[in-house]
Amino acid sequence: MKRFNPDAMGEKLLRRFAGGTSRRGILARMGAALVAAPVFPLLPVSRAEAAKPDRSPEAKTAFARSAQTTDQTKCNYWRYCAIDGALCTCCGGGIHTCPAGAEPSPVSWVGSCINPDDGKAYMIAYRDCCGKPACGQCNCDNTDRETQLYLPQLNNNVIWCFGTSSMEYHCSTAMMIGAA
Amino acid sequence: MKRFNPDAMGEKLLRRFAGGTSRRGILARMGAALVAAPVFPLLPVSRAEAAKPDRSPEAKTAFARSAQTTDQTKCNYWRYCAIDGALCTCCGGGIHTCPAGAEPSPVSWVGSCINPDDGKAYMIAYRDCCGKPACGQCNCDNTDRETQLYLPQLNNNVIWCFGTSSMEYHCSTAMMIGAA
Amino acid sequence: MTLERKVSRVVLGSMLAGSLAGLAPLPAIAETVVPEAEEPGVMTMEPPKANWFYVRGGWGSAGSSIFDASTGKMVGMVNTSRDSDLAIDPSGKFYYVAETIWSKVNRGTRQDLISVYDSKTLKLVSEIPTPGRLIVGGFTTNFVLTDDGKTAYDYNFDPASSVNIIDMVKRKFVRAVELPGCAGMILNPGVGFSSLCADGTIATVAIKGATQDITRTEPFFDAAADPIFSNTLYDRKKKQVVMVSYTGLVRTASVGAKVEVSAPFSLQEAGGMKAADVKPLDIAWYPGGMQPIALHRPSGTLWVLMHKGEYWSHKEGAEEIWGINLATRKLIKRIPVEGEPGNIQITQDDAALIMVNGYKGKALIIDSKTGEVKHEIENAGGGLITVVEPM
Amino acid sequence: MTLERKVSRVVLGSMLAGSLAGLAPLPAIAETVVPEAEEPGVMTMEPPKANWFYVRGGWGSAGSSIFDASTGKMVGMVNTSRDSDLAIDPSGKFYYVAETIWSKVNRGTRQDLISVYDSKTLKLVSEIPTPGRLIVGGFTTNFVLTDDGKTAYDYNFDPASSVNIIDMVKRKFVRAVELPGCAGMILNPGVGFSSLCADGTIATVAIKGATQDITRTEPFFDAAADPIFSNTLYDRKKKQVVMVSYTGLVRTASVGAKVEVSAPFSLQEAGGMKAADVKPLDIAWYPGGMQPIALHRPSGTLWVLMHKGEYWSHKEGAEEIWGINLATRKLIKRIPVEGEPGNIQITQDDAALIMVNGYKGKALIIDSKTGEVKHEIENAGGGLITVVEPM
Repeated sequence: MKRFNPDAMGEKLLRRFAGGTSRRGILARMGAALVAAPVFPLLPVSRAEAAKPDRSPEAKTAFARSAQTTDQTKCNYWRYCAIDGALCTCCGGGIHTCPAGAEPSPVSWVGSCINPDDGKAYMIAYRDCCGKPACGQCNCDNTDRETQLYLPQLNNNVIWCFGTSSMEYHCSTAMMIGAA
Repeated sequence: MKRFNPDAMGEKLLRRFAGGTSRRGILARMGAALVAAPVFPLLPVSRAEAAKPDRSPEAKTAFARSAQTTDQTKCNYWRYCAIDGALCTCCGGGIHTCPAGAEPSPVSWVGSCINPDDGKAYMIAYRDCCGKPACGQCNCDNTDRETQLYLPQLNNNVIWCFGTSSMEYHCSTAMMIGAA
Repeated sequence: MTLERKVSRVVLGSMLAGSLAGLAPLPAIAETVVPEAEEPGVMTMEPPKANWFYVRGGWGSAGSSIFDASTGKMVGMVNTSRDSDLAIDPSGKFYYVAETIWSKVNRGTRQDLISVYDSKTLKLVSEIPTPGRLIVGGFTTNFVLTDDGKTAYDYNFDPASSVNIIDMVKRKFVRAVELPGCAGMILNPGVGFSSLCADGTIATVAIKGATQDITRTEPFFDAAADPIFSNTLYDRKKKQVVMVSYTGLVRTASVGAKVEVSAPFSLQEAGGMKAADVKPLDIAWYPGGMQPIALHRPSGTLWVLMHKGEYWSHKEGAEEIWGINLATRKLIKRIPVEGEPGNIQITQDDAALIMVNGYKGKALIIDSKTGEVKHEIENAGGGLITVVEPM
Repeated sequence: MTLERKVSRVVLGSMLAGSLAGLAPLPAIAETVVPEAEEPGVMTMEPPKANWFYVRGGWGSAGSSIFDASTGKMVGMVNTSRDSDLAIDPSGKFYYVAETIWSKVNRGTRQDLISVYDSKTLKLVSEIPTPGRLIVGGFTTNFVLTDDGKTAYDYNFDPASSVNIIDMVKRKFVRAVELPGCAGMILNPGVGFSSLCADGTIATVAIKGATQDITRTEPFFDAAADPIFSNTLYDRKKKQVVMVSYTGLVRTASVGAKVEVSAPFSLQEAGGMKAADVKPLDIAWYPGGMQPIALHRPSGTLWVLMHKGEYWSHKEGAEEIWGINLATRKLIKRIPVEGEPGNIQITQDDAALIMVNGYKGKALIIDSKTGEVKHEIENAGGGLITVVEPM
């Protein structure tokens, strides 16, 4: 366990970035988009309320009320609150691991899902695994706080295979990023 | 109506062939295959019986017994006794006409089907229309006298898009060739 | 090669099929009088018609089937490779397909292009390379043509937002415009285009030769809390866009150098119900689907796929289709519907026939005036539905 | 690029996803203790295992899913583009995919090749161009590897029959052998390969450097009246091929310079019934499907998909699975089966687990000893099933 510090993470990112990678183009473009794009809350509360997100049972979505924490191969596993696609856990991969031969996208869309065990909201990165044909197993389409193309980080229709050697979509993982 | 004379047709073919077309390669290869391949009867009777095919009701297949002559968009239309694929009549084409943008294959597999109106057997060429994605309408798979790959002219699994600019399969037509 | 020469070669092919038979030593053949052998041919199409639906085959599909709304029959298919976008030339001469293909199908070199198909022969006539596009499919607003058909706007996200401008007369990519924080295009004749943005505004990109000015409306919606469906509807005659949000707020906006957004009204209130909101546990009728709204432009009627449920169910298929008179802001018709469709479209003629489909690929054609199901089409396709728009 | 370098770059990507969040001004984030952020990774596979089924996704599908027979779980996928053929390297190091791809997906330049995938990483490691192949899919006999894995035979039909010989050590096409009137390959170690032919014989192509001798058996079946299913089964240890005809005649043949075909026996007679014949109106149990037979080589048991019907129903799905002891020529087991499967395969281990699937894509894993359905897998794929063969 460590404290999640987005600023430190940004610095680390910059250091690595300065080291030079072939993904520089992607990162630079993404950065530009983020800087230019307006900021937005990650839970469906108005900006004024963002500092105190309501996590009472009454504020839980239908998905959150029925989510479980034990089976990562089911659509109602808690992290999958905004996933769209085949679960990599059903395709020979893991919750944050691509099946053999697939390539994790360096960028992803995100969701904020409530873990029923502690009642807290966490930020989940839905990282697509790319470069193989559609897996076809365990297709899920959950839409908590899922938005439209003008908020692409929160849209689950986009094939997030940017910067991979092939953009063919295989499956999606659900990586824990931190508290939301 | 004219008399079907396979020898004359062969001659005509040769004349046209001598005229030169870009399909020369295909035709030459096909010709070689046919010359080298053993001859075979087109109805499932032993060679000794080929001269007198049995066309009594008792000799009719399940398909032939229920075939109809009025609706070319149904799988049980009499000509479709050995068709496999989407009926072009359901895809914007006709019984011997490809839908717009598709290209008829210059070669085809064949079937011999009984027309219930006159009780006679006719030879049908199942000519694939190629160069467009699968039509998807009216998918049929009839198998009267349909054989395996070593008798490719009587096999309906092969995509008969040889000599077309794209081998993508769109749909199949059923052209009347002559009496069988 | 001309079409005529192709046909003559095809006739030769027909002979070959005959010769196959000829080589089989069946004495019966030479002795029987038979109908004249048929010859293969290829259909041509009429130009795009007002009562045609163009239906995408769903995820991974490579074609858009064209169905005649009056007969329910398929009349042809446009090649639309996976996650491509289809646009119909306003003059009716061409179909344009913005697509992304790899040199080795599942690998190799990426190629982004607009493929041009002749609308009568459906043959590929040209390919226009572009610098890139968003690979998503399912959105009407990612590839749009101006009213005169001379310019195409093709949305790109890589993952930064931009719009490629293509000269469709010269068939040439012109330039890209950056569009940070916004996505998709709403036509804005004489100005350029407008877009929905993450800050709750509509941005307008006024194209001025090689430069552009970008202006924004005041924020009028919350992009995270109650987003507007990206598949907005544009009325070319009224120069007006119709937008619906997840809760069912309907807004119109007149485009121009300055975009004017109307006050919203609630779909539910239009039907005499309580407006829906974003809170969980509140059950209400909500709009939902991938293409949840259709606009019958001649009558100013908005048709919306509606389902009962809780908020954040915006992709759920419909139980009813609601017809809303945009002028009176009243619900004028509720049509129950089977199969949980996620896409809706309507012909822009007087017949006003609705098509809906769902991910299983079955489509229904429904008379919007009576609610009667006129045709059920199996395997029609499960994706986006396009119609010819009145100019 | 090595795998390690790729992974380190991926970690960088993970940081980016974090940074996305970081840029959103949520005070809550910086104040909360949270689990350490996870990092993406990529699995590696074990070498091909005896209890894995490789299942094609059916017509138009681009992948072969690998299922563990004991758990029914998917463990990976081999990229197998539409109508390609998969072969497993006998040494277990590679998967070979004979495929045909166009430079622009639905158009452009045709490319025939054998793609070589590392069996552990499932990454593409090489591409071997070939002069062509039959685009059909669904047949096990169109692309085969010799026991030592050094030579591949790839069937071509264009539309004349030939076989491409590929040196899999040098990864290079060697030459083509014409094969008029025959199709598919039966392995014939030390000789070359044999093939079923339209004249009712088996032709044997003895490869001798740059030339070959072709010999034929006497005719032993009627290719038009009672064809043998092209998907014959080869036992590498016994050097024997097992064949079943449409009426259900079972024949074995020992390969070698001279191929010896056994006298046939009837599947129906093996079960104490009247042999089926080719006449209409006679109702009998017939074999049927695209891949209607499977061979458990260790026990010499043939498993056949059977249905009740009339002759010329050879593509019909099964109502029962019949187990035949090839040595005693007796029916030893009848297993009723749901879903009208058209493909069957069996693991070559002691577990002897059967998989069947149908065009709808659902697969069943069945214990051949008890007939019990062990696993039902939705969307497993509707196409050909492959297993590792004992050498």
